[in-house]
Amino acid sequence: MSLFKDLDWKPMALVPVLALAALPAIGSPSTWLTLTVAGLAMGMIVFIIASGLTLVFGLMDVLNFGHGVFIALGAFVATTVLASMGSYTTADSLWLNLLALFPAMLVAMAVAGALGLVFERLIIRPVYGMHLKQILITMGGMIIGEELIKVIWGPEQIPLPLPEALRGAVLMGDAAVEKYRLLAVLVGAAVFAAMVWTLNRTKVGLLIRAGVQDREMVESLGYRIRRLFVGVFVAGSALAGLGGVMWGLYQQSVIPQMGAQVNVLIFIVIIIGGLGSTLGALIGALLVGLMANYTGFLVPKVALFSNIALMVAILLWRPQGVYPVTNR
Amino acid sequence: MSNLLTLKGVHTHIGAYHILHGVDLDVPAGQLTMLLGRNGAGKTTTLRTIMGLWHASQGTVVLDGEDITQKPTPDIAHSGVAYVPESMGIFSDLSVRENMLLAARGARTLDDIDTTRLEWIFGLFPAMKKFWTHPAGKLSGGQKQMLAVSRAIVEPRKLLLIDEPSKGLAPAIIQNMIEAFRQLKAAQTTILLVEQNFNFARQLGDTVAVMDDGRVVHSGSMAELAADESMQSRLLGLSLGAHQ
Amino acid sequence: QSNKGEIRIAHVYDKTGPLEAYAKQTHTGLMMGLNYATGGTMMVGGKKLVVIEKDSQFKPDVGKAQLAAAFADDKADIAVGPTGSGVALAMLPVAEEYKKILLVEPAVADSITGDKWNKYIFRTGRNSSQDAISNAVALDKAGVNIATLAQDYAFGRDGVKAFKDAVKTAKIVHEEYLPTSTTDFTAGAQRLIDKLKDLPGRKVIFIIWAGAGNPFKIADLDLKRYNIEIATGGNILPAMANYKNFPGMEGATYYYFGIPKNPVNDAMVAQHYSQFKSPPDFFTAGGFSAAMAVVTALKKTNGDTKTDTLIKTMEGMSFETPKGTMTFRKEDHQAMQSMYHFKIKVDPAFPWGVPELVREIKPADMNVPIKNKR
Amino acid sequence: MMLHRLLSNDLPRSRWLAALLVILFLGLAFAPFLFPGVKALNVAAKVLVFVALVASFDLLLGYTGIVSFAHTMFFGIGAYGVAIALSAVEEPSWGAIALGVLCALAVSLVLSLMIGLFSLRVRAIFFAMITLAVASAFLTLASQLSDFTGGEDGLSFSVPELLSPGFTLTEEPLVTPLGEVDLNGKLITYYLIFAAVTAIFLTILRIVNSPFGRVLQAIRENDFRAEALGYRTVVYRTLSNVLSAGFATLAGCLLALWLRYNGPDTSLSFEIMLDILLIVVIGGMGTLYGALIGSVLFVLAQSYLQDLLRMAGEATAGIPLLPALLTPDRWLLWMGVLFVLSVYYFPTGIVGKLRERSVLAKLRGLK
Amino acid sequence: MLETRDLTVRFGGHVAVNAVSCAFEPGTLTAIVGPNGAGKTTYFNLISGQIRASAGSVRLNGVDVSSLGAPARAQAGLGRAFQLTNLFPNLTVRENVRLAVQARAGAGLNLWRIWSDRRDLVVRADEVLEAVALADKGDAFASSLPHGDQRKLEVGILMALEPQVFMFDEPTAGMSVDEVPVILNLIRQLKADKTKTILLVEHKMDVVRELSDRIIVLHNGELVADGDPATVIASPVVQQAYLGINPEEEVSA
Ligand SMILES: Nc1ncnc2c1ncn2[C@@H]1O[C@H](COP(=O)(O)OP(=O)(O)OP(=O)(O)O)[C@@H](O)[C@H]1O
Ligand SMILES: Nc1ncnc2c1ncn2[C@@H]1O[C@H](COP(=O)(O)OP(=O)(O)OP(=O)(O)O)[C@@H](O)[C@H]1O
Ligand SMILES: [Mg+2]
Ligand SMILES: [Mg+2]
Repeated sequence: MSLFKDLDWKPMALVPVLALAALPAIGSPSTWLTLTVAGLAMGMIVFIIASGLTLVFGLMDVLNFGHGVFIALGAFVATTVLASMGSYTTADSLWLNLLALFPAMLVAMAVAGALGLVFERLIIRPVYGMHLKQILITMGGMIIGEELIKVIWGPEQIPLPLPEALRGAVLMGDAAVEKYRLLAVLVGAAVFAAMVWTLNRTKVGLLIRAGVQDREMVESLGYRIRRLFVGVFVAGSALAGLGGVMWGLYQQSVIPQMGAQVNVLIFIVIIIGGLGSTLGALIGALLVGLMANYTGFLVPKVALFSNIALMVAILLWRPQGVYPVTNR
Repeated sequence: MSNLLTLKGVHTHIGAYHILHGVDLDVPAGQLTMLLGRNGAGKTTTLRTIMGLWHASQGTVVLDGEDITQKPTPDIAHSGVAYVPESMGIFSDLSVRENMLLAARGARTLDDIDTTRLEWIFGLFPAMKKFWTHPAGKLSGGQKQMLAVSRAIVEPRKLLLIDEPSKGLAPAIIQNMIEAFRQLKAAQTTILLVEQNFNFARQLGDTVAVMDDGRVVHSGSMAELAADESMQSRLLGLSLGAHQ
Repeated sequence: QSNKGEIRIAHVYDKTGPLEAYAKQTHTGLMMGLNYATGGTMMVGGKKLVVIEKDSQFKPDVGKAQLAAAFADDKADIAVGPTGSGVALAMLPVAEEYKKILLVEPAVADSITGDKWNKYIFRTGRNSSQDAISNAVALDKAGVNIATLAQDYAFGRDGVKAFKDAVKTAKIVHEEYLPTSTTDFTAGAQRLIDKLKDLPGRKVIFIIWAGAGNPFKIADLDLKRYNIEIATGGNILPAMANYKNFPGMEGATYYYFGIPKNPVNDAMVAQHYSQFKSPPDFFTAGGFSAAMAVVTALKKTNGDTKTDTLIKTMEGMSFETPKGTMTFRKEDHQAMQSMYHFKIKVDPAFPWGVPELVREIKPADMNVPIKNKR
Repeated sequence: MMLHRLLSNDLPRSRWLAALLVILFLGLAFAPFLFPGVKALNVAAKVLVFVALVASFDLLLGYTGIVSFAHTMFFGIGAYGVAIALSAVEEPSWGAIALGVLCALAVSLVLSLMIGLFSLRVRAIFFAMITLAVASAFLTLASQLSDFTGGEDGLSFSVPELLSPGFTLTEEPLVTPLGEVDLNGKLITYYLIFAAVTAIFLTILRIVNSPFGRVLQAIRENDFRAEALGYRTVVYRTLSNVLSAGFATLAGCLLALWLRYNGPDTSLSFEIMLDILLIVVIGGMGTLYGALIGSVLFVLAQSYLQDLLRMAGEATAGIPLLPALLTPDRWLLWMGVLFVLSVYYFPTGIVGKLRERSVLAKLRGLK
Repeated sequence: MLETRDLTVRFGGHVAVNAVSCAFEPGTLTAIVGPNGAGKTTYFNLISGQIRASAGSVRLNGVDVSSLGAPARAQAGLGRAFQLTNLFPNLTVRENVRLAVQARAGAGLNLWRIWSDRRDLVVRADEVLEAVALADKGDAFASSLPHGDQRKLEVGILMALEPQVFMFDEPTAGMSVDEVPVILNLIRQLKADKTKTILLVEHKMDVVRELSDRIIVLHNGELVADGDPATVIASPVVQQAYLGINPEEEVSA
């Protein structure tokens, strides 16, 4: 996935183009600014929850419909961790808040990753390369996971209040931007950087793609592809866990179904991105975020279909997504 | 001289089918051994069994004094074996360059690949240089074959298992490849070569083993077989003069 | 076909699926209620009360099948439930087919006691109109500009419509409908702000929202700048955690355990604490009320479960509930009941914003339209 | 021979399988009398509808190798067709039903054509995702057009006299040793559905065993090569897409007739899509008999799992954790487990398994 | 008769086939030789419509078929076997051939006839299997065949298609020496009835020498030699660029 070499700028242009196109339609610059910044930030959050799937679905070619479970799990773990840190989250000091937030994120990632390990072994391993069965078995996994969450945390919604210092908004002139979204942007950028680095500066990306095409050959070349796949899957799950925390905090409450609710959304993002391209996924996520806000402001009815319309439009333009990684 | 690789009474099953019925095979170190035989004789299966891609249900495969019968494929590769499958196993989504990079296990990035060796390969197979950044899937049949072989020799290995490298190659390239194998042999590389093209085989082989119906039915020196027309026709059905 | 010595009550409710949490409360309430109403004997007129649980899984077709099975196979005499309005609406015709009473609790859609109603349908739960009207009463003051924010489907639109019909003096300046799946409320919020910010006087955004998504996020856009307030009805306790951020927020609720002062409620709260170490919630009260209705009726008929007799008895019947006295209105069998105008107070003792009673809105104070034709 | 023709020479090819099929067929044919009771009849009817639905999907998935998530959409169109038609008219009439069915078929035809043409442009996996998107869009649409479709709440409606529960052939229910069966409209509806499903099933069976069916398989295996042989894969793919959509629509109509209700998640939900997929896998892909067996197993499991769990729960009461998992409330958990296990243990589906056994038996026989 | 006029295709900057004009008479077998990557397979792809030409045209019996897609051209009588074996892996060997027979019979769009009623197709399929010496393997899955047999099946499918123009792309590659004659005999028979146009890509010079009535040489996508076997093989371009008296030649391109 040559990102910076033979750089293909068109898709990247999409985001600013969309934003600028919306400006005249919306009129008031301050409103436009609010919507745009919020949309981009939302895009970043979406990117975080989708990032895990770019690895698992995009590169490993595993149609993991169970991805949502790791998101939900992450969020629920966060509720428990943050609850145990009471004072830190309620204190009105950004540092204390973050001090509570980071452990929560780490634990969530760890737990989700651990579950990923089990999931890969029990659910995924028998069905590598078999899309249909992947859909079914991962859906099965999804249901099981969701139900187990109900067994552990109960079926009802659990509040996940934002730490004090992250509530409310900062004003840019007449435009308001939620503080939390700014944090989301930072986290998202970090995730993006980390992924781009590992996939382009190491052989990992290549190996996964090769392994998907011809596992036997990769092993014959002397790589323990199985181990690699496990590793990547765990990483993907951990990222989903992180995404869950971000999402839960954004919603300020978590329910067992939250994973299932975002599933379709993130699949759309990955498809737009071109199955496995990190940059593609980012662009997809940002577009989704912006579209939702613009249509939501201009013609709320259409907002319902904005994502799907977006995906279809993109696929008509580039039938394999904006940055096709493989010609799968 | 000692044998680098030894198969003793190897039986292999594929699903319900019993394919190899006790293969005994010696591959002398530093030599080039030809594995000949009709279609369906079991040559490919033998190579796959050595590589650990099928596991022998009986018998032993010993590499350099170490029993590798039940070892997983990557470990076998790590103990210095390179494999060129019959179907070439090209990663068609990846560029030629990326294919080579993966084959060069030691290299983290292209810069780590021994350039002189790379130049040597380019000398043998100019097309590799020409299409260095192309998607490997787009290569021509012969070029794919070249890439498959190039991958196996991009780094020095103890043992090369090569399944029908000459198929689809133009005579000129076949000559280069023969030359290449000679040089590798000179560098103490042991080679086990499956081949249908007898002319090719004749020029290269030191020792030869002929398979039929999942067994090795003859093994000896190439010279001997090359000399004896009747033996050829008996073992390989090499009848029509057209093919000498 | 009568089961001698037994009275079978089928509780058909969405005990699995998205509404699981609500449904569980209802069932707890129902059982407590039966227990309380029969003084722990579970006997009425010498007959034993037997409760048959059926799971409608929040699926209308399943609900239909389950209710039919309950009546035909399990020979239930009367049915209670379900949780979701869609399910309830699908179940109504079944009651008619089998000529048995379905006591709807807590499904809220107006049409249940409206145009989809048939004479076998009663409802102890409040309907959308009651919700909306009570909220209207709570907010309806001169010089107030109200914008509504609701989900873009039947439930939301019904609610807003009822609300509008009930508002007399205040001005409804804008109705905002967002997809049920909305996660990012920025766009909606902007539209609301643009509509409200330049208006004079008090500005309120009235939220009618059920299920996923957190509409209160609009407050994160710092509405105070334009001194815009937020108002909404009551909800289950976990959902009211959000209310903590809105001290002083006003609205009307169906039930909060701290509000009604009557022996039945005291009994329920005490019982619930001793059983679950937690206060009863929204739907617990509902289930309890349903139980009270059933038992009161059966006592009157003294155990006779003939449907016609029951209908005759229940029409116009009054019965005690945790929310005080309810009365099944003759015309549409909707239970008339009190609602509570509240104001949110933050109390560190509770993880949720505590609704303090401003005033009890008596049935008399609300004229709830009759929407069925009989 | 007659039978051979009916089954288009596509015989079970396994004694066990044959026996099983006969049992199931007879079981369904006499369900109302073998298993009296409303619930049982509902289950049986649901099985029938699913047989038709799954068979139609297998034509697409198992034989053509197209993964589409839009199948429930056509199922829903059928159901809504009948539902809307019947709730529009004052007096439910057969004419209304016919009209509903025809309109539904027309809509499905157009949509499936359009979707079919998509399969030219994008790769399999993208096609799957697009259909997923389209389906969910359609779902939203259905719940948005509430004054037309009844929105989330759906439509309850009544059916022609002959089919309605009110209509009874005899005053007294027929008393059989197994229990009472009332001979009413429900029963008639059941047999109507039974007949329709049988017809649909045999038709599809014939199609997959026609030369056309063979080409579909070829395309599934290697479309590039099929093209090189002179088969226009586009035409075949689209046609198979349209056909399966059509049959799904019919199945939908039957569902609506039976339930006398239809709503978004009754006929359109993604859940049903998954059920279909699972049934295909349990039964065995590319074998229509799998549709029959799978449907029976799955629908039974789905309908009686909770009762089973209730018993299990009571049995294991006392043991720590178990009751928490074995309550009827957690039945979905066990559905999930069923998903996983069936993929584990039926890689080739039940039909595949049974056929393997008989093949191996033959091999042994040869030795 | 088959004819290509200025047939050209570019992939990005790279011209794989460059303005090749050539006519092929029925009853003759033309061998196409050239270094790896010369454009032989691509030339076939262009004729049989697997890829569209950037310029130039393909004419069959005077009719321009350039606008047609692969299926139409196959129906028009342009048949080809593939260099890299390309079968229906999970169907039996017999099924593989039967599909070709059926395509020939044009029965594909029949939805109602029971497949197995078409005895004629079955019989024909078995004849073909007989011809390519796979009769005993009819019920094996194509994927389970050893490489050589897969090559035979590849040829068999083409035979079953009975096209007017046969394009063989290295039919004997990887086929064991004693099997080769089977295929060669098949091709000889095709030559024998004088109506078929046969194109053969082959690297085994002995085979080429023996079978071909005419040889054309492609090099870097261009037609560089055309004539009777003896002279062409003797020509310097073949001697150098192809037989590799001096391999460096290829790099210069
Ligand atoms: N996946 C498989 N399933 C069943 N049988 C197989 C499979 N692979 C190979 N065989 C059988 O094993 C036998 C040996 O096959 P193998 O490929 O080793 O022969 P080979 O000597 O390599 O032939 P060739 O020279 O044509 O490559 C053949 O009879 C073949 O049918
Ligand atoms: N789809 C494609 N995209 C890009 N380049 C291609 C494509 N197909 C072929 N090529 C290039 O065109 C050239 C000709 O390929 P072709 O397969 O025709 O060679 P060939 O003569 O068949 O060689 P061989 O004897 O090895 O089969 C090769 O260099 C190949 O890399
Ligand atoms: Mg082989
Ligand atoms: Mg070629």
